[in-house]
Amino acid sequence: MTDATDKRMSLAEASALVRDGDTLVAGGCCYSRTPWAMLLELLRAERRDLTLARNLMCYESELFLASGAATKLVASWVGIGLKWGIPKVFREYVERDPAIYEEWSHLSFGLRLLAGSMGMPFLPTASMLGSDLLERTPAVEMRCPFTDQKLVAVPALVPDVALIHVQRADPAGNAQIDGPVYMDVEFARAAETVIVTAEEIVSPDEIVRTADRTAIPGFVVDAVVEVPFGSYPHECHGRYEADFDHFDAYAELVERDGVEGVQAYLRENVDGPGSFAGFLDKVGATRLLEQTRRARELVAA
Amino acid sequence: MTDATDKRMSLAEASALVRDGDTLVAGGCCYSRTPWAMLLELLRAERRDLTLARNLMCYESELFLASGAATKLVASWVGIGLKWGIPKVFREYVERDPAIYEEWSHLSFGLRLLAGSMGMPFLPTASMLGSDLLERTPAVEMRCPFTDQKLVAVPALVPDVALIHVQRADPAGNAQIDGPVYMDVEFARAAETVIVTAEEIVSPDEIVRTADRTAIPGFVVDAVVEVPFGSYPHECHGRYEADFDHFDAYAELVERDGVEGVQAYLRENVDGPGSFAGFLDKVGATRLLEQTRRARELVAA
Amino acid sequence: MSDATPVELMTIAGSRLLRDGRVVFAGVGAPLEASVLAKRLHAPGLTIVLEGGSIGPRMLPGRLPVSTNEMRAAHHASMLTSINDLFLYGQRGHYDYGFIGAGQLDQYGNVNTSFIGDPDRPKVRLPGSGGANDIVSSCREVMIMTRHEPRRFVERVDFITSPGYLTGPEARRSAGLVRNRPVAVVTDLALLGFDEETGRLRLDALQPGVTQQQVQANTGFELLVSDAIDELAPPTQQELQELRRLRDGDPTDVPETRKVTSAP
Amino acid sequence: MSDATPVELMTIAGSRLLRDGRVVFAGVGAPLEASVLAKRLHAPGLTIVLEGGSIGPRMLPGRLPVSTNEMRAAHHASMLTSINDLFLYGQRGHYDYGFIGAGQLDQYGNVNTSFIGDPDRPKVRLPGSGGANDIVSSCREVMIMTRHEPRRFVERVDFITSPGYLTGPEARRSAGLVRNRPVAVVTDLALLGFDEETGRLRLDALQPGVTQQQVQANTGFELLVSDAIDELAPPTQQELQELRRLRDGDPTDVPETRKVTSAP
Repeated sequence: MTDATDKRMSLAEASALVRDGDTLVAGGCCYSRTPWAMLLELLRAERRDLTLARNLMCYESELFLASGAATKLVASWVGIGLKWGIPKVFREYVERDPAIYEEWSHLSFGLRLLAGSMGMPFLPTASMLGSDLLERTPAVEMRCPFTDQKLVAVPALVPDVALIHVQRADPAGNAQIDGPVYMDVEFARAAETVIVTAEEIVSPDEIVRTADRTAIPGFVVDAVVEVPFGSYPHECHGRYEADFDHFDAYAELVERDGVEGVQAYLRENVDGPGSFAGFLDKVGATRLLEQTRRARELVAA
Repeated sequence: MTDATDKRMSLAEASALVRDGDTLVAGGCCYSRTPWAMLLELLRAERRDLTLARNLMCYESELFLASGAATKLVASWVGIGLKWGIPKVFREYVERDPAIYEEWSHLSFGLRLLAGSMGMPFLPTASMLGSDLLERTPAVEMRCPFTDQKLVAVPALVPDVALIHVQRADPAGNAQIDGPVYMDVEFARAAETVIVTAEEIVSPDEIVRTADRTAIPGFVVDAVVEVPFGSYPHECHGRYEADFDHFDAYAELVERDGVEGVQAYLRENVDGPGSFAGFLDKVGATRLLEQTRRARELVAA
Repeated sequence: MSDATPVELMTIAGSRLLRDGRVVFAGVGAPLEASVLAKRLHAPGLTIVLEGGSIGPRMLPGRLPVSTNEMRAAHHASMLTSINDLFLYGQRGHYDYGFIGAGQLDQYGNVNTSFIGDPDRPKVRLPGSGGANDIVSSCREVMIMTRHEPRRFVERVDFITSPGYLTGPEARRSAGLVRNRPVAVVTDLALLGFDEETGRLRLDALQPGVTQQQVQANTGFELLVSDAIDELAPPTQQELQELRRLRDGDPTDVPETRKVTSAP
Repeated sequence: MSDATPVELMTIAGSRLLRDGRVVFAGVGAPLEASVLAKRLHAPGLTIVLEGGSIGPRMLPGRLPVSTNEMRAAHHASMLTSINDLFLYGQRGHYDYGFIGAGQLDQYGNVNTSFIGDPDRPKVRLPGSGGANDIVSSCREVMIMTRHEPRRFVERVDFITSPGYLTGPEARRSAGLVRNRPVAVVTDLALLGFDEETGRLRLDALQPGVTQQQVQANTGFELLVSDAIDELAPPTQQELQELRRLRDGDPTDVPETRKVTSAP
């Protein structure tokens, strides 16, 4: 391997690839395989004026709004999960200024990134036809040039940076994903810059042995960071289950204290520990091991 | 498993799902993972007026033309491989009547199937712009509704039947592919009827254990046939290498005898043996084992 | 089984609508529970698909997913794929049923999960479409499951997140929604269908012991009424036990449908 | 190395054009051999991609592929994907070089691999585009490699399978081909570039010992000529040995570039 293809760096170094004003897309889905460590690193680096795009968004939505990092969210749904409902502070922000949350249908959102990843400025779909969503997005109606049927054209989304968390990658960025791939492949292909965090960095030979499992080719990747438990307290398929107790505590805090609850959460989990490793220490080994045990119960056939 | 989800049958039973006049798409690519056993079975069943579509077509092109099974070919390239050049009888047929071979660029062909698999009547591309291919296909130029840039719209292709050969499938048709997937997933998703032949039929539990490797879901599949060496003399990734000696002999025969050479090949390899198993017996175990040994040399990391 | 809760009544009624050998795209919560129940009881060949990319999962009792994309939603699936592909199978027409919940819906089956009040100055911002809009725009037969309350059943939704018949079948057709249609709304009080001519909701059957008046009183618009209103059969003991086991039950308990898959 | 064959001369000259750390989409045959040679000699970080879905393969000496989609083309790849995805990475702009062969090409770099003669009554039907049209429509810098013969270098191709400059840069732009451009044609006699103003082929450098007159005599149209024509350096012993080992060599021999990947 040449130096040119070794893209390993630290979270802090990778965060320098994100500039104020960028449009970011974060992989995974809701509380699954979220690039949580990288998201927290951007909060720590105090990036500003970001647009955060994610198909189903969890409570990173309100961390980014309340910290002042993001000024706009693009998604098809924002909520922590069935049990906890819609994040309260997010709601407050959006009810004050509905324009900061641009809502798409789930597939329409995905097709915007698929268009970007195909190098096309748009893609057609049957979603959003007849709905009020259509009027509040840049999507437009169009006719098929062959059948004349009515369709919706969604414009490509080409994010400045994609943040992707995977189970394994080699130093050049060839990345493999276990379980559902969500929209990560489209995100990585569409974005101008791609930051991959991985549960483990493996040798190129390990990737070669299972090349038909590689989801993201190294040539689209700009940074590779090894971050075990990099999605925690969200889940990572096959590795650890989401920490619902952590969500419960967060939801309770925010229910009680609103924006100040979010600030308190950030102080305790981002600024206080000073690093993601520090955050994991705070969580403690016992808890991390328990979450990995629970994951094994679910993926064992 | 219920009877409803057990789709196992014989090659002959599966061939009854193909009707005269159908448009077929055959998976794999050129001489790789071709559904060869199923293609020969259709010749044996004397189907007629077929349109055979395949992105890169090997000498099944002239078997289908010379036997009278196909009256039209749709592809981006027809040839046996660099070493053997363009099939001679195919050339004779097409030079007599150029309309029987509809030529697309490789990606345009693939996007027609991707459109079909997405349930969309068309997809946009930058391929074929400025070329003479554009005028000889139903593709049309269009403008992006957002950027006004010039693009090509390719119409969806929804085949009547897709023939797909895979390494493994369960009785319900959940199918897994080792190595490159070529266009098989798009073919299977787009087609009205899907016939899967598999090197081996495995238990549903084996599929479940590696669910993120499943390429084709059972609900699109209509028939599952276990056919070891089902691509032979073409290759099957990780299982056996293509039999270039067989290709040499074929090419020599056709070079010498033209259409009659093709007829002789069919008599010897299709009608004579009477079944695909009979054909494999004719090839002989020694040869099959040698081809599997050669495949292991290539896939071992 | 008089001790069934309203949500249980609704879930069990929903499960009975799903036929064997079909494919159902289910939303998380009650639609998913109804689908799992159907698969365990009368439709072993039903394929469940979930938004996060999970095809054919079987739920571990006591470990139902809280979101459609998490590990518990992927448990024992035959295929785990991308979200776009999961939806595009639907847009291609491969899904027989689309089964969703609804925050607010109107007499034409239009669903709102975006805004209560004026979208530009909303009283309440709801979570958004998620996959609901895509499901109702593509799955062949669309079914909606929701508690039957006046605040949910409104004359006209504040915002159409997921279109039903819009203002009628012609409006739906001319909007381009020509591939599929809404067919049923299942609630804790009733089973509703859609009138073919007007596209309006029609009372087809009552949950056990519920009266037509009760249903109308809990509906914020005038319901059409079928010529012959059925009464739904009460939940059987088996249905109720199985549903409860699913939610709270012993996760190490291997379901029947899983056992028989071990040999081809 | 005076014993280099014309094809070897051409292949080695082609390999030198490829820079380290880039991505090349190579056609099977000489372009692939040039790419593999570059990777083994001066560009270890070059990523080769092949039409059949193979990303980053390393060829086993003596087992070069005869088609871009077979196992030998997938050997030691880092990623094996679908054909559409392989091409769409190109359409997205991820490939630095597109490197193809040509049956017939003209003064604007337009390539014909479809018909000799009138397409409606062809004298010869050629195999077709394959991926060539897509490669020249998407890869940032397009390079063509072919033997230098008058029957190949024609004033105007009978059929444009894969567009070069069409009739000039403005024609190319207005056809919508705005993302990329043809940059070089490598032959056994010369290295040719394209004149920026007219889009016509221009003689930039000669293979060792070849004269400008020889090149023109083997070209079926008038070539533009660079102000300062270079002479290409002759193949080094290392280049020639490596190329021959690739074609005929010991397949059990592990190349340098492979050894060093064993530890991260």
